[in-house]
Amino acid sequence: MVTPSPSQFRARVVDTRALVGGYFVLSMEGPAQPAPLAAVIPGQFVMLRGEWGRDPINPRAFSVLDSDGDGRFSVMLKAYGRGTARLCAMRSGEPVTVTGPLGQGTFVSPSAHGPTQLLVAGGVGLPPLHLQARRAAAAGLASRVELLYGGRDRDDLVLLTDFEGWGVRMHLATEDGSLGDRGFVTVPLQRRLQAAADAGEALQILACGPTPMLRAVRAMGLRHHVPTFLCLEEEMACGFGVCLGCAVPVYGDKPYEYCCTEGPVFEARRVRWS
Amino acid sequence: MVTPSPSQFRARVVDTRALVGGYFVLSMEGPAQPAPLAAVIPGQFVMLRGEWGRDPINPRAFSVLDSDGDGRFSVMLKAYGRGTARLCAMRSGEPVTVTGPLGQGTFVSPSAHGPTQLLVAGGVGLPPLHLQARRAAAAGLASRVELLYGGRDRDDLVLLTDFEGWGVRMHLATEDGSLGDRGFVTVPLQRRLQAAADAGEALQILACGPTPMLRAVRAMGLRHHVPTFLCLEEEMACGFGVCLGCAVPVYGDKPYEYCCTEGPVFEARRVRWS
Amino acid sequence: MTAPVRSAASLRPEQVELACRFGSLSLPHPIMTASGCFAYGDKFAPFFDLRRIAGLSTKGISPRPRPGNPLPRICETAAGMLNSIGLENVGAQAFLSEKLPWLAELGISVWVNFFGEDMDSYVECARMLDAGHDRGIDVLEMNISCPNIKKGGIEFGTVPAVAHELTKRCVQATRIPIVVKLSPNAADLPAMAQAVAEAGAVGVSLINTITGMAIDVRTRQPRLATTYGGLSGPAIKPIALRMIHQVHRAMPQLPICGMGGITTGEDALEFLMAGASCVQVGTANFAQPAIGPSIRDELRDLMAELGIARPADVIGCIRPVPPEPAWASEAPEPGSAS
Amino acid sequence: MTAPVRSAASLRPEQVELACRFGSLSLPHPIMTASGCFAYGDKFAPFFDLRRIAGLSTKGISPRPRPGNPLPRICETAAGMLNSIGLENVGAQAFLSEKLPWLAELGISVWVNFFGEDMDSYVECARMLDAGHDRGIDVLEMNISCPNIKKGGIEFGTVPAVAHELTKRCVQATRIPIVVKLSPNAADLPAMAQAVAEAGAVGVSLINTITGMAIDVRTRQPRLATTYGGLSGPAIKPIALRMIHQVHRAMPQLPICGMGGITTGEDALEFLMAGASCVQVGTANFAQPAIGPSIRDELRDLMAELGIARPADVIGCIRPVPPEPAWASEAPEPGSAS
Ligand SMILES: Cc1cc2nc3c(=O)[nH]c(=O)nc-3n(C[C@H](O)[C@H](O)[C@H](O)COP(=O)(O)OP(=O)(O)OC[C@H]3O[C@@H](n4cnc5c(N)ncnc54)[C@H](O)[C@@H]3O)c2cc1C
Ligand SMILES: Cc1cc2nc3c(=O)[nH]c(=O)nc-3n(C[C@H](O)[C@H](O)[C@H](O)COP(=O)(O)OP(=O)(O)OC[C@H]3O[C@@H](n4cnc5c(N)ncnc54)[C@H](O)[C@@H]3O)c2cc1C
Ligand SMILES: Cc1cc2nc3c(=O)[nH]c(=O)nc-3n(C[C@H](O)[C@H](O)[C@H](O)COP(=O)(O)O)c2cc1C
Ligand SMILES: Cc1cc2nc3c(=O)[nH]c(=O)nc-3n(C[C@H](O)[C@H](O)[C@H](O)COP(=O)(O)O)c2cc1C
Ligand code: FES
Ligand code: FES
Repeated sequence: MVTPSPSQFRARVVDTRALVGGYFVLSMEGPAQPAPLAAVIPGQFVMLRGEWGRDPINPRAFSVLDSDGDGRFSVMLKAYGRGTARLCAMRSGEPVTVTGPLGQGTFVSPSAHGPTQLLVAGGVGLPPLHLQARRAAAAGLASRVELLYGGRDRDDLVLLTDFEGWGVRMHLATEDGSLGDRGFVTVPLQRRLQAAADAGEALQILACGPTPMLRAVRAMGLRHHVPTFLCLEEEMACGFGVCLGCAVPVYGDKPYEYCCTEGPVFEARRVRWS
Repeated sequence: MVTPSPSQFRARVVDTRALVGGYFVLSMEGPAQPAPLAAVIPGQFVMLRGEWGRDPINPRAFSVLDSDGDGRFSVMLKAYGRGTARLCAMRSGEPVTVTGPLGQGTFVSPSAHGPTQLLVAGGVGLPPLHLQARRAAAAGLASRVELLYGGRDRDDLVLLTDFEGWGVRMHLATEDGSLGDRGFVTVPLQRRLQAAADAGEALQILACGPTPMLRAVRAMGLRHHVPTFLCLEEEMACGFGVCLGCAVPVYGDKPYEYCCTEGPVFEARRVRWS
Repeated sequence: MTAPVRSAASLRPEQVELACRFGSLSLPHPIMTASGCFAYGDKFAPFFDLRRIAGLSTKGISPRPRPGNPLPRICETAAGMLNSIGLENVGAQAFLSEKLPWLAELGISVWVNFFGEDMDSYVECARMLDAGHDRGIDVLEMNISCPNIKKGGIEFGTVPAVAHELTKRCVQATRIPIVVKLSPNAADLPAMAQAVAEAGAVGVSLINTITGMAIDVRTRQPRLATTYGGLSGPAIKPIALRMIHQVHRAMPQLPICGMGGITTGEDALEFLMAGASCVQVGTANFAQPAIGPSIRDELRDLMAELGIARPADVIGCIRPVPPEPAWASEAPEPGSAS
Repeated sequence: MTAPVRSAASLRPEQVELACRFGSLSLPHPIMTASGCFAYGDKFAPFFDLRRIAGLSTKGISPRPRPGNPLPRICETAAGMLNSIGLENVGAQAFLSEKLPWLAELGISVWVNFFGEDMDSYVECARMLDAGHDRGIDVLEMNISCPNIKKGGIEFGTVPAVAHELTKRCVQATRIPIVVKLSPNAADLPAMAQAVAEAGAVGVSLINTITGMAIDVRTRQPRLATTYGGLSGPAIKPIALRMIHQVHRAMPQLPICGMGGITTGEDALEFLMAGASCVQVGTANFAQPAIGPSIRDELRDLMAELGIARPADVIGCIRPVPPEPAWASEAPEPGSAS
């Protein structure tokens, strides 16, 4: 898939919206014509950095949550360490340096007659799947995607009304049982995979979330012989293929591929995980 | 002079006021009862640091511009390097860590029958002399102090209306001649020293400003046999006498004294400068 | 998006027992303060009750008082600072009479950092400080990385045989246990540690500052009057951890007092896991005089969260990252793969 | 409150002539990009016109392709980062056929960083890359500080005699000038520089990354799969400057390419003043791919402000801080004191 070349540009924070569960949506506005992120594909990401001097030194990667054609775009995040804490504390008007769009391995779009796409999300892994669902809905294919979404408790599941609005079927799970199934997202996933197997329905799994979740989803996909695509996270210094920090162990021609250029989406079978 | 022990406390920015010439007055509010800086003496300083992580690592020293008994105090600064740039960018409500009051060598107060005090100021050296004048005025001794104040141009001379309001006589100088004498502050100082010499008037010089200015003032004070006190700046890591970074070369019992504990005010004659 | 591993067995903070040992020395917890960053302790009394730190290392003491270097003596660098204080100190005699009694009263562990201008004056200093045996000195911390000492200074810190000889003579000169503070400028830290341990040192402190410089491009002069100075602070933490780990792996029985850029309880825990038995906090005291006690509290809370009952349980505990599955040009079949 | 010294003779930016020399090599300005931080150049083409940097050093090339280390390979530290990429590269053959033609077209200075697994494979690599002589390679930058190489790797970088032998053999194997990139883990940098210069190296690059580590206290594992990695970024700048100054003072005629934490034009000027003839920008490229050209512009503007007409005027120019007046227990009389 050929994507536009990445560029580095300055943007300004135009809105910071706190969701429940400690999540934030950070909206930014960069150059409009052309807008570097106008044609962003679900799974693609940006590297963000505020004006915070020499520590931390590197930018941080964030999946694009949404982007319009006029230079406005957003990401969703949670304060985790030094970089995200600073981003969550940003206020409207503050400048951000953005590199993007990054990533060439992205999620394939659903099609009217293709397999149903199960979008399996956890934590800050929601954004690429949220964008996938938004695009599907815009293309009149909301029925071809279903969201499977797990979290610690009901506050850990955000932006549900968006999916509702698009008419996307949802299967929720919380560890404390406060919403949906009690347990991990693998509980509804197992049920859904079983139902499809029983009905002979063709499926695809697209997943993004914490690595332990992705490992479990990968194992289930392999077991059920369902094509599974994982949007991975590796530590990244550059995001555009030069530091070689973001290696993903794979089977195939060579032992590693790069999360930032060849990913972030990888076919589960090819990922060399134990 | 026995001063209260320093403490470290948290304060919040309550006001940031931009003056002309790039100067800022940063007002903060710390604990009120007791207010650590309630009894601050002109020349004393605080070490300030915002929540800016590990770089820069050390706080920065600022002379106290003013302090009331209720925990409110202010400093005056100009964006110079990394620390001051961050402080100038602070907004109301942001937290600051403050250590103070620091410094045991301070300016002596004027007295009704003592020598006239010439307060010689340049740049960000104004605050301790501003506080000295404020205190003198409050004690009904405004006539016992005179301000000699030099800068690059008229915008480089700030808070003049305060001195006017207190009824303190002013001798100004600017390098471009846009206000007062054309030249350095040494121009009105030389004239004033000469006039006093002619009249047999007893003087004292209290000076704070850029080191080149202090060197010139020291030389003139020595030449005219006028007791001269310099409020010095040395790079400080701690501000309370433990890093031994802020050594001031002196004549006397030992080759160095410490700007933060034995100063910041030193008698000019004792300072070992070429 | 890796979810933080929630520890199977978190503890309540009061279940954590922070007491620990440095060789035969017992400490109430692993957090001390470092030489040159804590003066003689008294200047910190306005800020906190000094009994809340496990101990302190004094400013480096020499046989006779020293005035220190010309200025500028310090300058900041990225996440750190350079200093060239010049080992200014009151001298052994004044230390014993004016500083030690107050320190001894505190009841915390007093480590007296010391050095000499040449081998004989090191030995002289150890002998003078021996008077502090039973008067409150727990450890003599011998600083063998004095960039500011002209003659022999480099060899003391970088040549194992010279360090061995120096240590042996100082050990013989005093009844107080000697801990040698190693220089990070040495190429082979384990060899240095072994040399001083075999000479009778009861442990090692590391790391001291790393030689560095900064330049003022406007004056075209170095930012320190001595041109070079010692780099400290968070910037050097990764180097400190590596050196401690190397020494611990080579000599697991040798107690290590670790330091270099510690500012948080998590930093301190990293040092313990790398192999330190206790740690010292240096540069961070300047910005936050009461940081010693807060690092202690943070360490306790973090240990509780991670279910670590005692420091001894994690000293040098790190294990290699588990290997990846072997690479093959074909992915294994689904059933077999995961 | 020291007023910035206003230079007597500021220049207009266009009056500054940035062209400079590294030995016999002419460069349009002193700013290059560093090995391992610029891949093979092509990935930067979307961000800026590569002809705006004076040159680049490629990712380290070995005789045969290498896959690199297991992950995690990088982690951040205070004002810096650790990496253990494992010298992953496409190998000399593929470099010559697939990467070099495109680089040669740019017309900028191409330095090929290279290494081997042992002495013979270093020589083999130099011989293979010799095919790039007259096809666009200006310099072979020999990396002798490979922490990731098992056998002999340490000695190449820290023992002068071994570095001498290695350099001599590689110099004989190729017509392309060799610059040796020294290891900061060596105890005596001037001795290393002298050893490689006498063996025929036309200059030295320094510094490479400094060995460090970081620990994840939650998993109790090192943050890098290889336990140790190389520290780079602003954190190491003071150490880099010191080493460059030491080498320049010892061998003023030996061209030095300086690197280690450069992020601004002022940083670059510090390196020149310490004794570097040109500089390379490494880690900073990750956050800001077009930082090379902006450092060039900042350097030009700063030189103009300070009245520096050419880089050659300031290389190694720093002078000691002037001494203080002698101390005396009595202050001199007013008239005499000044
Ligand atoms: C392709 C991609 C897309 C991402 N999308 C999002 C997103 O949409 N929303 C979001 O909140 N986060 C996202 N992340 C993770 C994000 O980049 C941050 O690394 C993470 O949130 C923690 O950064 P920090 O500075 O707060 O943590 P720190 O504690 O400062 O992190 C220290 C180091 O660890 C790295 N790191 C820490 N945690 C992770 C992690 N879980 N994954 C990878 N690196 C980590 C950081 O990059 C940094 O180098 C994404 C990462 C990648 C690679
Ligand atoms: C007793 C005392 C009182 C002071 N009062 C004031 C004041 O009222 N208002 C004000 O604006 N500034 C004052 N300063 C200077 C102030 O502390 C800052 O150091 C200076 O403004 C530059 O800091 P920076 O972080 O912006 O510069 P940086 O470029 O980050 O400074 C780098 C290093 O140099 C030191 N430094 C830089 N310039 C100076 C200088 N001129 N004097 C001393 N150290 C310097 C810094 O402390 C730091 O360690 C005072 C300093 C001292 C010692
Ligand atoms: C200003 C200053 C003075 C120091 N003086 C000494 C000293 O006298 N003796 C010594 O062994 N170490 C001295 N050190 C080194 C520290 O004790 C410590 O080893 C080093 O700074 C690393 O720790 P840190 O990064 O926490 O500061 C000094 C450090 C600083 C910053
Ligand atoms: C990710 C990474 C990879 C590197 N790979 C190499 C390499 O292959 N060969 C080499 O000589 N230096 C390599 N280096 C070292 C840099 O070229 C440079 O010497 C060092 O990082 C210091 O400069 P900096 O602080 O500007 O990054 C690498 C550095 C980094 C950060
Ligand atoms: S993040 Fe640098 S290569 Fe992928
Ligand atoms: S600033 Fe630390 S002793 Fe004065």
